[in-house]
Amino acid sequence: MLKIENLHAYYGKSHVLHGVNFEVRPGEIVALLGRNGSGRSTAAKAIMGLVHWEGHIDWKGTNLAGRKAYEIAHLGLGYVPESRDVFPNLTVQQNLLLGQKGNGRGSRWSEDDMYAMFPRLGERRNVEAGVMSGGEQQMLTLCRTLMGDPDLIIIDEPTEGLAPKIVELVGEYLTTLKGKGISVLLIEQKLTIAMTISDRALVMGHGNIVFSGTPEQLRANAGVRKEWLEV
Amino acid sequence: QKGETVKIAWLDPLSGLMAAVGTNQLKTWQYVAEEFNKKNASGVKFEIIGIDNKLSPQETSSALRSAMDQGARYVVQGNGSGPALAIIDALDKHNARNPGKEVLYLNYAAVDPDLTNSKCSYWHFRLDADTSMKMEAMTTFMKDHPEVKKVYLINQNYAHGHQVSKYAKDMLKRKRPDVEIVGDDFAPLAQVRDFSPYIAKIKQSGADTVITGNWGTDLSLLIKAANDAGLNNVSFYTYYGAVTGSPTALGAGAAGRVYMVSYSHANLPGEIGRMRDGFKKKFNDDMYASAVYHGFSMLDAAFVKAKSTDPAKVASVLEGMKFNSFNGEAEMRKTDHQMQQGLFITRWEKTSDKYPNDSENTGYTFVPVKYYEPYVASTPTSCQMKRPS
Amino acid sequence: MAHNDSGGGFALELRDLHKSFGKTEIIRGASLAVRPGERVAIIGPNGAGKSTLFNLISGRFAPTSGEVLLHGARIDGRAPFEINRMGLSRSFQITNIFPRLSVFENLRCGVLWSLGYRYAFWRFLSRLQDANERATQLMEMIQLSGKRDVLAMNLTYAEQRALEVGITIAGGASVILLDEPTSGMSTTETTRFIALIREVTEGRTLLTVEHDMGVVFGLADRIAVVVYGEVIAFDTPERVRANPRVQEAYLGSVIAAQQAEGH
Amino acid sequence: MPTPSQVSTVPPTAARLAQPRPLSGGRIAIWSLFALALVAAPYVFTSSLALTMLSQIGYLIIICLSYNILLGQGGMLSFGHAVYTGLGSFMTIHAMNMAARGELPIPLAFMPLVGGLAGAFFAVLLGFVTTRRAGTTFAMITLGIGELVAAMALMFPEFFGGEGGITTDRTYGKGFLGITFGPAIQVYYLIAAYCFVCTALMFAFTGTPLGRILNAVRDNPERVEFIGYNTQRVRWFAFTIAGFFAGIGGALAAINFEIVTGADSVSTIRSGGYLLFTFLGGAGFFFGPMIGAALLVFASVLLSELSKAWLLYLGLAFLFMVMFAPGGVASLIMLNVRLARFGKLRAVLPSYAALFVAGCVALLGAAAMVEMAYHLQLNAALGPQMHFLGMTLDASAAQSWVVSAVVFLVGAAAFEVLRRRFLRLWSAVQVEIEQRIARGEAV
Amino acid sequence: MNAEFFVISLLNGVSYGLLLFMLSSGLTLIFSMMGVLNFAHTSFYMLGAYFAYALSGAVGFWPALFLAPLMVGALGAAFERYSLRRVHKFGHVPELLVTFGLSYLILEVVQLIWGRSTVPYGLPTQLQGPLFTLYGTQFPKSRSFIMLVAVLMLLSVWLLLTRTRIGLVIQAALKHPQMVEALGHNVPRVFMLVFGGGCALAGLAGVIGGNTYVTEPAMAASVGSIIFVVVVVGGMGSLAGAFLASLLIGVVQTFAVALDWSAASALAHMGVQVGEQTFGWPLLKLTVSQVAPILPYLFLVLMLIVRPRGLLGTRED
Ligand SMILES: Nc1ncnc2c1ncn2[C@@H]1O[C@H](COP(=O)(O)OP(=O)(O)OP(=O)(O)O)[C@@H](O)[C@H]1O
Ligand SMILES: Nc1ncnc2c1ncn2[C@@H]1O[C@H](COP(=O)(O)OP(=O)(O)OP(=O)(O)O)[C@@H](O)[C@H]1O
Ligand SMILES: CC(C)C[C@H](N)C(=O)O
Ligand SMILES: [Mg+2]
Ligand SMILES: [Mg+2]
Repeated sequence: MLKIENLHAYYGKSHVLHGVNFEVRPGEIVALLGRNGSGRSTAAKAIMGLVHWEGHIDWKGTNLAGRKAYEIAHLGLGYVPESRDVFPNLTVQQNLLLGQKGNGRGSRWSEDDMYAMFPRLGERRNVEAGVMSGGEQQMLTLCRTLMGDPDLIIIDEPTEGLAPKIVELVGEYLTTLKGKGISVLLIEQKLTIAMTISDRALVMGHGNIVFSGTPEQLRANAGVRKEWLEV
Repeated sequence: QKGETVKIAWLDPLSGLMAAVGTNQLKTWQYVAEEFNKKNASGVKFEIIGIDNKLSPQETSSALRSAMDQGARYVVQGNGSGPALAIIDALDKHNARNPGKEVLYLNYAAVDPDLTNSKCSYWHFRLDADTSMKMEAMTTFMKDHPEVKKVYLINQNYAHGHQVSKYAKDMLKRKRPDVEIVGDDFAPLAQVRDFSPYIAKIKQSGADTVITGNWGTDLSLLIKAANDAGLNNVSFYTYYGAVTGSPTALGAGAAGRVYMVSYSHANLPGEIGRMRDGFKKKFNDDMYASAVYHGFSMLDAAFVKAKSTDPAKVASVLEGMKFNSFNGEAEMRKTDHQMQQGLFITRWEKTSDKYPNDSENTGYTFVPVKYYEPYVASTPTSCQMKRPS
Repeated sequence: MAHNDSGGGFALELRDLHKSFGKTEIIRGASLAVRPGERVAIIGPNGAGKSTLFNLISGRFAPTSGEVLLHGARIDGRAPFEINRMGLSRSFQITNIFPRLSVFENLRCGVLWSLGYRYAFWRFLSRLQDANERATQLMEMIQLSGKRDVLAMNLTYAEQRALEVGITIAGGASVILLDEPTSGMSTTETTRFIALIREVTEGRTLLTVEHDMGVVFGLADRIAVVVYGEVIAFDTPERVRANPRVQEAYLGSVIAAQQAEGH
Repeated sequence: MPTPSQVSTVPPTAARLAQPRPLSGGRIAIWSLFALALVAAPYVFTSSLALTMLSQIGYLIIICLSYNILLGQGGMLSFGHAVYTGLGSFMTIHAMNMAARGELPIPLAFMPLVGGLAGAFFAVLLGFVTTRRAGTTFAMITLGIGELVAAMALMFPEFFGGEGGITTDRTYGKGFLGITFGPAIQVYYLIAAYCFVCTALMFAFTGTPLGRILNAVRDNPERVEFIGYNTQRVRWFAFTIAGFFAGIGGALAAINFEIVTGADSVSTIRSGGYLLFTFLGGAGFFFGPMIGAALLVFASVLLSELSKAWLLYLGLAFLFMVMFAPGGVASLIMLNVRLARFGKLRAVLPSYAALFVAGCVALLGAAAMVEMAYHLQLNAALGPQMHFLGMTLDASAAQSWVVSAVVFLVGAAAFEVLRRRFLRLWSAVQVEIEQRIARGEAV
Repeated sequence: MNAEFFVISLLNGVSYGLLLFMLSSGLTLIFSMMGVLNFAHTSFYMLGAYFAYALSGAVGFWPALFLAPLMVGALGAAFERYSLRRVHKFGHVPELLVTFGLSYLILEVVQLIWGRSTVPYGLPTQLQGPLFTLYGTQFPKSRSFIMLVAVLMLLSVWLLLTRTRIGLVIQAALKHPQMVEALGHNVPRVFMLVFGGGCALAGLAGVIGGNTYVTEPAMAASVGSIIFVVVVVGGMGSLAGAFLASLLIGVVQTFAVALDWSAASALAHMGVQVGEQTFGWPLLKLTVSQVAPILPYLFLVLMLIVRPRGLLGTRED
């Protein structure tokens, strides 16, 4: 479904990704692991057209080269950034509305589904998102992206700042998404949930994919873990 | 002398609030200079250097310095007593500090009476009639018009407006003690967009006459608001009804109700009439700063009399000199350098065969209703002129 | 800052604190007493009110009712800068530094008030030996000496987090509040950073909010559990972990256990 | 609206204000050069207009620098700086008149301090209310106060002298060693002396604790509260200091012109001018506003005299400067200084020259058309013949328009081509520099 | 003050207030949504008047009423596209300064094309004359038309803000533009449309303000600051606030003109003798009516001090 070949990405003049190749298939959770600064977020941004890149990114047969972020979003890709980026002056509800495409009809998800998923959001739906707690903001961004009804959701470090219990919850929900046929590209750095829920794991180091395999294979491969994941 | 070029620096606004007025006046100076260059008694050639003083006294002093750098020894200015004072002040100092390089200042429109009273200067000559003289004529006119009973004063809240108000009150008290002043308002300069509250107030006061020194949009909008509210039984006595922009605003609605006092009017015949028509034809614009004509005719006469264009010599012959204005003989009064001339009261009316001059293509014009000889409008002066020894 | 241990000898004490935003009551009678020199971790579900508690203590918000005492003196309702001058300093969950100043300048700003330079405009910074030395020292502590003149906004995330803590401890406050200091850091970085925090807060009172159980159990002398605006438990790590209410409200099963063992 | 951190007057790369380090050789050289320039300027530019312009630049440097304490260092966008310069001028001129009447024994040389104290006084007073807020709210309060004071200037002729303003004679007193301050040159040196001292003081200010905390308040006022500082206080003190120097500048203006009028000294237009030109000079660098001051004088005195279309040129210059060099002239200079440090300046010089020539050609064509248009409108009385850079053009002839247009188009096209080429060269050079920095060859 | 005067003044006040709202609605739109202090707003207002003047000569007033705002809006959009957008990333001050530069430019171009004096842009016959007469004072049709248009503007902008997500998109994009794009919104286009729309509103105000009042190069500057007062007093980001503020300022200013009270007269009333010698006489003798036109600024300063978010605003900055 999403196929990336020989991806190079740049911030201004600095060359961050050096020929990345990987693939995400329908209904699959792929974990993209790696240390700080290894380039995972950059790969996500490249897919969404938010950084300058070269190479091939192919989404359901469409070449994404030269497309603007909003066009890519309309093609069915959803993105939850690591920086959360809630819109602080808007209420929770307005934040969710902004995630919607068009009037939201035909989407698999409604606002109420979101509140059902995280009741905390429902309770605070008329509160400005900027005053929400760190963890609540994390939930909000996930839901906001879901509202756009993506077929693939790229989610960057979703468990950061969440209470352990909620982390588990997020894991469960990602599995649910998968159940609904949505693919997930899960960028993580702590192995905990990534190892439990993903179908495949990729490890990134210095702008390259240095390992690709099942979680079990990764668990078994102490060398890769030591060298590229530091655990 | 013959064949000499006389450089005259014109220091007035070409940008800002008064840009339209300044532009018209610069054209007038340039145009009339051309006319005089065709034929004049002293045989000199006039050249106008136009410099934008942005209506600011400080900028005026810079402009003055640059004018002197360019070799101008005559400066003319007319908009605002602020810049006028700045020039007087600067010239007093410059001429005292640089003998042999004197510069002389002709004021063609700044009407603050102080300029020829408490602040009078040997190097300053005024061609316009000052506020008090005009008010003298206006109130004399009212003396003969008993229908003026209740007067409302509305003016801009700065020096000029305060003077108009003050002289109106003083002179009416003297000439028409029976007239009641039913209002005395000051609105800030060029800030008011909507004059209808003032109109409501005028109506409320029962006034039959309004006296205003307003100019520019402050006048246009005042009259417009009066027209809109249907205030048609009140006459407006103005100073600046003919200045760029105002005739357009007056339009048909104000016909017969707006009076203006001035040393000239739009339908004067003779030499000035010829130039005015030529100006109109050339620029499709009204030439209302007729004092410009005085500037040239006075200088020309003085050059002949002094046999020189040197400002120091010219200044001494100008004192008390009599010369031809477009309206008979005029005198530059020696005591205060205020030109003594007759004044007209005119009224806004439809053009006619007799008064055909169409103001700003409105189909209306100011027609003369009364003329006052110089002595009528002459006011005394408190000037203690300091002459160079 | 001199310790002033009157009033029960607590460094920081909260007495029945309440805070409402509009109609919603977020903090509902929180009480807590922290002894000088103690390291306390505050844990609790997202939105429980941990950051809000910090905001109330540090003067960002005034409590609706209740008291906050710093070394026995009432500080509730005071302005942040007054509280800071009394010896309490905090960091922020979302990085809050001076982006257009260099690392060194960031730290130097942090030390100025406590060294008594206040609003001085008649002395040169470059001649303030003590301030410069402290800033240099801090820079070494947080391991940013190599980036002395780099503008803060050009630092990596982890470096910014370190700087955030650096600024917080710069003024030499005796009570330090850190809000999720390790968020966004990798495991190794976290470990190193916790060691750092231990070192720089030696001898001071520390309150820190954390979700990473590894950090919590590695750092804290005692743990306070905040749920729905109340402190439901305040005890040693072992006993808190064993507390079923805490497990139910916060820890969940697997992950916390894993994390706690991971270190 | 500008939240304080968003009042970013400079692109990030240019953000660092110069910081005083102990006097180094280079620093001494720069300050000596500045002093020398101040002393020598009147010998180089000798006309009387040049002298007034130099004097104006002198005190405007003080004013623009003082404005930059607010804008560049404190992130405070003020629309009312003229209030403090103007009131400084008025207090000074009243003081001078009192001194002339023998009521106040202050020699002229110290009058600027009177203005400074007045400026500081009003800044303390009005600053108390304005500086309680930051960002847009601050900007709007200053706008409101600016408008109020400007309106008042016409309402209280007793103090402001109404339309005509207040005049004075600076040559009161006996004079000292033949210095009467009558001749403009003596006034110039008075201004130059103050300019030097004030510049030095304001530069020193950037290196003091208050100065640094002010930067911190600009960047992140909230955090400042948590390191022990009262941000309102910080802003207020800085505002007062800025007011003091503004007052000195205003006083020197009063001495220079010997006249002050309310209508323009305290007007919001004047305040806007300080803002525009401080920015244009470069608010991100200490010396930026000094360039701005010079530009302000060139634009308002010289440009307005050279061309009737000066406002058009000014508007265009603003638009393009802000769009293409938002760090102001100073940032352009610093970029090239950086090149020079890495020995790369020579590599780009030919491109500069080519760009300059092409730019001039385009400008020539454009300016000819603009000037003809203005001539037709404003100088119609003089006939269609006009002088333009020593040429005589017939503004009514199609031919001169066509020729100008062609000149313009050729210039513009060449410029565009060269610009593209230049950009490539530029980025190559920058990459190289970055690499060298990365390799630790920091200079 | 009798009933007649009161009613007339109230009417004047309301209609002036609506004029202010008409002038500032576009600014509110741009200012509250994009955070751009558009100093050229009144220049677009002026352009509207001049365009309408030129067009009504060719096609008549009513078509011009639609065409002129469209043209102004297109110019505004172009300006956003080619200039403002470049500058956006540098922050608010540079944004403000380009609009400053633009205002110079527009003024000069207008003067070049149409000259420096008033142009005879008159009312169409349908709008001439009074609509009704009240206590002998006529109320002109032109002013009623302004009132109508102002209310329509309020309505349409309100619909735009509440019935579409444009407002949300822009506010969100001010904080995190890339995120909004990643959610599928074409942010640059929305910015362009909003800026163009705001300018078109200014243009529309110009079309009808120009012939009701005067069309001259100074018309932009003369309303320049007052509309900022309206937007700020109303509360940034609040359309209803701007509306309320306009009416309030209109009415207050109108009634203030009627009051010839001064501190001096009040003191005299209380039996305190004051005269030219009293300290502070220049201040004491000022009447309320003399300070009426600067009241809005006083209002602005006081408002920002006691309630910086403005009348109905929700945010402080
Ligand atoms: N905006 C930027 N400008 C320049 N370089 C950047 C930028 N963002 C990231 N980088 C650099 O790109 C490299 C990869 O960063 P990226 O954010 O993709 O890493 P990551 O694997 O997501 O790590 P993290 O755990 O920090 O999120 C790093 O070296 C980083 O310093
Ligand atoms: N200014 C405010 N106005 C309204 N509600 C607020 C405000 N500040 C905080 N809240 C609410 O108070 C609750 C507690 O927030 P707080 O930030 O203290 O949580 P937290 O315990 O720090 O959570 P996390 O671990 O996710 O950071 C949240 O639901 C938040 O939405
Ligand atoms: C116009 C304002 C409502 C925008 C906001 N205060 C900001 O600039 O962040
Ligand atoms: Mg990342
Ligand atoms: Mg929190």
